[in-house]
Amino acid sequence: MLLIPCPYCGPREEVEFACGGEAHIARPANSDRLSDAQWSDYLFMRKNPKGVHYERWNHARGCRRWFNVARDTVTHRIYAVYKMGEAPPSVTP
Amino acid sequence: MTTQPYRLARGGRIDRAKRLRFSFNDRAYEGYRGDTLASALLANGVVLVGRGFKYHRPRGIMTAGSEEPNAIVQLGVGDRTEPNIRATQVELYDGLSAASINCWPSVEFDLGAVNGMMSRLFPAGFYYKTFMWPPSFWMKYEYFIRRMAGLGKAPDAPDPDRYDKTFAHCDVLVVGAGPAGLAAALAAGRAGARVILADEQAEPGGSLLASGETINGQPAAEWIAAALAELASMPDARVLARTTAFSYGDHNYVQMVERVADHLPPASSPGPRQRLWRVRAGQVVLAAGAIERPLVFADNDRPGIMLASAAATYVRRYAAAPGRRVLVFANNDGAYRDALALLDAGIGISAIVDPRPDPGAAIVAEIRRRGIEVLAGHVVAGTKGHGRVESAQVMKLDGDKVAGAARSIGCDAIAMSGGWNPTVHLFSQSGGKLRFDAARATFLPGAPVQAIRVAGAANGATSLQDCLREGHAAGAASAADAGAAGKAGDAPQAEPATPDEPAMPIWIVPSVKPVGEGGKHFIDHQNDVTAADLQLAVREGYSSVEHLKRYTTMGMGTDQGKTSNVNALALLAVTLGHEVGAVGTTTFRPPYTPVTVGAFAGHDQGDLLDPVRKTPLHGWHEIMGAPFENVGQWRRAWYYPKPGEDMHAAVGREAKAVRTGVGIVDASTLGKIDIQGPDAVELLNWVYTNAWNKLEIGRCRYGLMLGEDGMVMDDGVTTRLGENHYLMTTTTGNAARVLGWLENWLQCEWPHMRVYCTSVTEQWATVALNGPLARRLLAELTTDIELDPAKFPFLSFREGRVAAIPARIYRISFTGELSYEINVAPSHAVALWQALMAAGEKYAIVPYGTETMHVLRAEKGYIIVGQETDGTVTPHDLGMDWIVSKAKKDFIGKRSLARADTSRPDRKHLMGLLAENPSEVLPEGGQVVAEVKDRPPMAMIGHVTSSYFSPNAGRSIAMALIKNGRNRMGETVHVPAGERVIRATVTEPKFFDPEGKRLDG
Amino acid sequence: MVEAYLRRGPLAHRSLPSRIEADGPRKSAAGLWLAWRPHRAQVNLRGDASDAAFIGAVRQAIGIDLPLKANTTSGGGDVKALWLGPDEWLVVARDGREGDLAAALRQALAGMHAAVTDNSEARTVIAIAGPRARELMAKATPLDPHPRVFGPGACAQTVFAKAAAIIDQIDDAPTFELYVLNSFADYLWAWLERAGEEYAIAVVE
Amino acid sequence: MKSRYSIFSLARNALHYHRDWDQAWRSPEPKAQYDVVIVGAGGHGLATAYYLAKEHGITNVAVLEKGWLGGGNTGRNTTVVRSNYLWDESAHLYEHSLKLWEGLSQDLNFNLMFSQRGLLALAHNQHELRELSRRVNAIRLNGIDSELMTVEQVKAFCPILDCSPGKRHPILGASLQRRGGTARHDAVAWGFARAADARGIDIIQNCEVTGFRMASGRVEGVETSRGFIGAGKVGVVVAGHASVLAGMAGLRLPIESHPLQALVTEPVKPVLHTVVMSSAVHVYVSQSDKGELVMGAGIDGYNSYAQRGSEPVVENLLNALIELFPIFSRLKLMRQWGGIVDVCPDASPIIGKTPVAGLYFNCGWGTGGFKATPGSGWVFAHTIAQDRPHRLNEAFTLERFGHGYLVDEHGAAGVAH
Repeated sequence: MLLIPCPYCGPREEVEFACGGEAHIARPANSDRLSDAQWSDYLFMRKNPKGVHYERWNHARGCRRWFNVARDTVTHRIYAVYKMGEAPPSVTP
Repeated sequence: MTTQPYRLARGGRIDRAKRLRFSFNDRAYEGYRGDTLASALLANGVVLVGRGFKYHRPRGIMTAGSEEPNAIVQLGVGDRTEPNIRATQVELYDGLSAASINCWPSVEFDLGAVNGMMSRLFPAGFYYKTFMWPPSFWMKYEYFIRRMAGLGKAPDAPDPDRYDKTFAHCDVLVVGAGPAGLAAALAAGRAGARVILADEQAEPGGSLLASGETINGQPAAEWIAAALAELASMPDARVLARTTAFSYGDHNYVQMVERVADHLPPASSPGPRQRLWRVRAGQVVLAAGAIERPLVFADNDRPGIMLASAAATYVRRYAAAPGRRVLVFANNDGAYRDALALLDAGIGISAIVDPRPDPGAAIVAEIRRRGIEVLAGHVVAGTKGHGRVESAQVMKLDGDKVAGAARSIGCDAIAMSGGWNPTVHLFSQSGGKLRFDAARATFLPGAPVQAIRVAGAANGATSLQDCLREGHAAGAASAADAGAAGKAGDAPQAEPATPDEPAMPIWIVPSVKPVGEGGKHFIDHQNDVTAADLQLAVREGYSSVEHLKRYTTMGMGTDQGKTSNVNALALLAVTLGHEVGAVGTTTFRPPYTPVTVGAFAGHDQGDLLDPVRKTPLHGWHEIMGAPFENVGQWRRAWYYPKPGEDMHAAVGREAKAVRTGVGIVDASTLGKIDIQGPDAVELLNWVYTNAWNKLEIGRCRYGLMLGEDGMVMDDGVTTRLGENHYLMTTTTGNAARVLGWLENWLQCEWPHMRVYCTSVTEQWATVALNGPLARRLLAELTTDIELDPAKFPFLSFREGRVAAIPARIYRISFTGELSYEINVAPSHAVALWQALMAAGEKYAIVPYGTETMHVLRAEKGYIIVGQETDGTVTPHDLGMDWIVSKAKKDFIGKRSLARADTSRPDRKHLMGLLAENPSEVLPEGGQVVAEVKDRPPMAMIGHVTSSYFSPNAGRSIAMALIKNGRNRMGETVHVPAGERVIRATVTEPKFFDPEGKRLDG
Repeated sequence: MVEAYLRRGPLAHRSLPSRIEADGPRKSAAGLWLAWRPHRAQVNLRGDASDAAFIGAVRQAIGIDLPLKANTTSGGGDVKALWLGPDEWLVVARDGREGDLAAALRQALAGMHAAVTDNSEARTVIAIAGPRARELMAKATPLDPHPRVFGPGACAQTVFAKAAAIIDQIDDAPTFELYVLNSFADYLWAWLERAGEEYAIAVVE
Repeated sequence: MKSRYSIFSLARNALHYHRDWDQAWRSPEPKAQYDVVIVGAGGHGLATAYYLAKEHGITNVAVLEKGWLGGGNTGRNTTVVRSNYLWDESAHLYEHSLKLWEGLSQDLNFNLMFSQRGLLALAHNQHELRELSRRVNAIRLNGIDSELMTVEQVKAFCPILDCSPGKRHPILGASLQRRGGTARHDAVAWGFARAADARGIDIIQNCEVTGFRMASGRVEGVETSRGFIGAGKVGVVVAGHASVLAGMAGLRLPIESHPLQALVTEPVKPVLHTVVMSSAVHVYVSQSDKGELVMGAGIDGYNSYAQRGSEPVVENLLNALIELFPIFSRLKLMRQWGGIVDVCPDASPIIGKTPVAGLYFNCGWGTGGFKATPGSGWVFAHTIAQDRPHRLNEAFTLERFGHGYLVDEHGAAGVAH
């Protein structure tokens, strides 16, 4: 089980959280001018990296805040957590 | 009652004053407190305890610990029976009963042994090569194969015992309470760290429990006692015996199982039988010791053949003699010390066979001095014996062959040692890689990737002094890393020992005939995998470690190959001509030893498996004898049968009453979200398909919520309570999901919006009055609310008192009738309900449940999200374009509605279906076909989403999603139901009061 | 009038008063004390913690400073505030105070972007105390109840058995108060009795 | 030509102490150029190669494997085979696969221990009952066997299931596919490997693909840890790594990789004679021929390539097991592991062409890949050989995520995606 350092509450067990998948996917403005393919890129296409993954987590059973995590998808090591709106830190495994 | 012929006159940690009666294979025996089942059996001279898995050869006790591959028994009887228990780990208690498994009719005479005679037909993987003809016969072959396999039996009744689960947190978790573990725990504890020390055995001490050595000048046993006393005096040190750390997960999350009551007679203790410990450890010290390696020689599986350290353990710790004339076969000095232990206990040593040409350590000389013959440069090339080893064929070792004449040496036990394998399982699970150490001829932990240190024998240490030193250092360093500032004190001191001479790796001991053609060289004793099987697998190309393991099933038994894996890896390397270690290792998968399923469930079983959510009116529904329906975690009253009524009758009565008089329903489970802030309306405009700017204070509006994929996700009514204040309702099942959805967008996408959302689902109990008489009833109980439709119109809300209870009343309707949804404090819900029932008596008020609610809404063609929709349905499909704003530039899901497929005009549309025979109710989930064929396949054009008999329409009604449905209006379609086909007509999905005239009563 | 009606909390059907009477003599021998505190004023408050005006207005309205440190409480006399999130608090007081507390807050915060929501009826309070209280807590929640980590003045929202709870340690007896949603209360009470059985439970006032 | 396996060859070889068995497959050095290179020697990849040779006469084929063949999800799954899918597109694809299963041991001359002991899918509430009947009706009308069962029939069919009404999640009914069952997962990889090898296909293990060589929008071969290997066409079928390989080709996929955990108990004598799944309490379980209960549940919630999941998933799985089978409480968990499943938004696979000419992807099988092994290989071989999808897989394109014609099989997946 992961131990996830909530930027507000500190380290808490994974069972308190919900994973929201890839982070930093901005909802396109003027979606009406996008092609079906461009729209599906936002809707469905994901980086799904083997290595450092910038992802969103929600402290659902705790403070209910969403935040970002930089986590290695191979080792599950968590390199950084940072609040919504903050820029992703560059991490080197 | 036999005596204990092999019990030594003195010594051991058993309590001879506590005699315990037990039975094995229906024969009565006696042992002592402190015995394991294995030691008690040995003391009673019982060496034949089981049969091999495949060839059903006689098997005895091979080890004294959790690595035991052979002595697997069925423990206990009835609902408390347990299959596949290792006799070496079962603590004896009075009345214990156990039996051999995998043999019939008896362990002495086992018909399965016929397999042994035909063994040449059953090489590794034989079943992949046959049982294919005739094609249809596999299931028949399989039936017999399944019966042959399977070891023990499952209980045939539910488990009467309780299990417990707990989380635990510590700075330093020490796994293993041998010398290294105790030293580590002491060091960490003294430094002030929160320590948990866990050991799988009945008492801490590990190898020291069978050791004659001294520490800090004290005999080992006394030092253990002192160490435990000191740990007990620490406020934050916890020592757990009978506790196996079995899995090592991410971020130092270690699972352990404590056998709380397994050492006691069944049902003799009130507490749980086992406890699952889920430990989040800052640092871990792995001091799990090492497991001795068997030697792979011909017929190395006869009862009486055991590990040398096990023989010494039985003698020293349990005062049980493994035999009277023991032959020792070993490639290292340690086994000589074990031999000495046997000699000191008065047990005869018939010889020591050592493949090393010239073992010269002091211990060897001492053995010789005691008059024991040491056959250097020799090996055991085979064994003989029936039900127990009777002699060993000893031959001279000449390179990788044996030479000269075989000398038969009589013995009733063989103590073997091929060296040691550090117990690195948890280290490997933690992600650490293993490295092969040629000097020690074994795998050692490499660089750790988590906060773990390995100490003592688990780290390859051989001397007691090294174990103590490494343990102390690891404990001290772990405490420091965990932030404990105190002093760790000095490392315990053992008396200095002269270092051992190197062992001589010998991975397969030659015999006269080539491997596989004479006796059997067993590697995995439990799965009956031999050296010949491994060589065959390699010949056939299954030469990667995992292929080898899977093809031969090597290491896949209940012992998970603790005694066999390294021998197999080495033999694989040798066979391929590689360096040992070059072929890698198989992965060590959790659990370290098997763990009872019940322990994982803990208290979360039966009625506590999942929370049952109850409304404030639950008790009232129960009293009325209403059956309940599971809706998510909620229990909702389904219908209220009168005496003699079935569901159909009750629902018919309830549904009629609502449309002719007044009905009352508990709608408290609806999700309710309080939304406040200047941008609340903007939020609503984004998450709903319709526009919200013009909603006046005090008015309500229905909304449809889409996923970003354009598919309907939820629906509900939202009310404007104040300038910047709204109350959103959601479907029962989606309450949490919708709040999460709003927060997701607010926090991640639109942080600029000034909106706060708070769940108030349980702040309000909801009681809905429905029916033409609803107003008259309500009027009797409220004085401060004008109920005149002109003053209190449909889709509006008022605050006031009902039966003197503060209430919010919403004029929204899920039935199409005049309806008031009365919201009050849950603690007042029963009072309100009873007041309404009392006052409603003269109007023949009828309580109704979810089934009637569904019928009534279906009569009106109202959808239920999750029933009419399934994640593939758009508002257009539902015929609800009217609620999709064309004006709004964007909202969640808008763009997806414009995709090529989503905007097709001929998608599946929600339609009504009327069966030709009005009394025939279409099956819900029935598939709709345009043209019937005499047999499948038939092209399906949709399915029935809802279907009921409508008491108010006086006929059956149904809703269905039908391909291009709106262009099939009036068409006849067919719904195959089992053997019959029901004809039905496509209509509008409205079956009662289509003009909606009844809303105002 | 409302008071004329009997108010029923979610555990009313368990007739705990008679349990309390029966368990009385065994209390000292019991390892765990469970208590039900049915009704309590609970006002959910949202606002900008970094806005001094907001903090000041709240102080003026309810007489205490909101806890700004995560997972801590403030106050504790008649009124107490529990940190629920960086912009969310639960203001609690004895049953009946919800009306005036909410009103005072709304008035003080008028014109500010803040939200005051009376949620007093949504949750009920179960108290766990006694020598084995921490062991029971450890069974139910992944939080570390050790005094070095959690103590009086600490609060947290977390998983509790298979439900959720707001935990407030009110003294170092220790006594833990659990705020649980009414609909889960019956399940949680049953769970606590089952999991705590091995320590011997006494139901107390 | 290899010697055939049979009881006679077994007896014959026994006389010579099994010294003369030939290799199940060769370990050849890679050639410089192949007509087709298949990336990934799991069941799907090996099946693709086998059917390329058998159905399309294309034998100048290499199957490249990073590790050991069958070492991915093929060797890590819970071996369930069934075709009870809701939508026509999936039903036809999985049923085609099931039909291939039914003759596969003989076709490959390798006993896959394909055991059609039936698959029971339980319903625990009114909603699930409705969905179950919808599914069963659809499956039957597609000409596939499926039955709706009352709780009494369930009890009779699987007596050790606790069907008592008072339970937290009472069993209200079930669907049964009698032709469903299990197969020996390793044998599937080995059988296809041996049969493909016999038809001249090179299986190259320990050969990791590190990139694609492309020119003017067409694939020319693959860079590997053993050098460049030229190929006219490249078929990628690497469950658990599809996104990684797609990235090398400059493609994006609608896939996220999650852990899927599985476990077995200690072996016991036969007690469970069918496969049982329940999506409400999240478990599917069968008993292997060795006697172990083999089970799995839903995926973990986060992306991972670690072949390892979180412990609570297993706890919940075992809670569910006891809820269904109270007599299993005293059995013991013996071994647990994880696989990496590539999950598509609609829980259906992607099998077809890519924007790169000559490059084909077969991926996104989520938790359901094993049962599809022969069918997947069969249609993928056709797609590669003909350079266009077969009717059976034309709906499973990458483009569907653009126009929105998804095949939403979340229900059929049986476990939470």
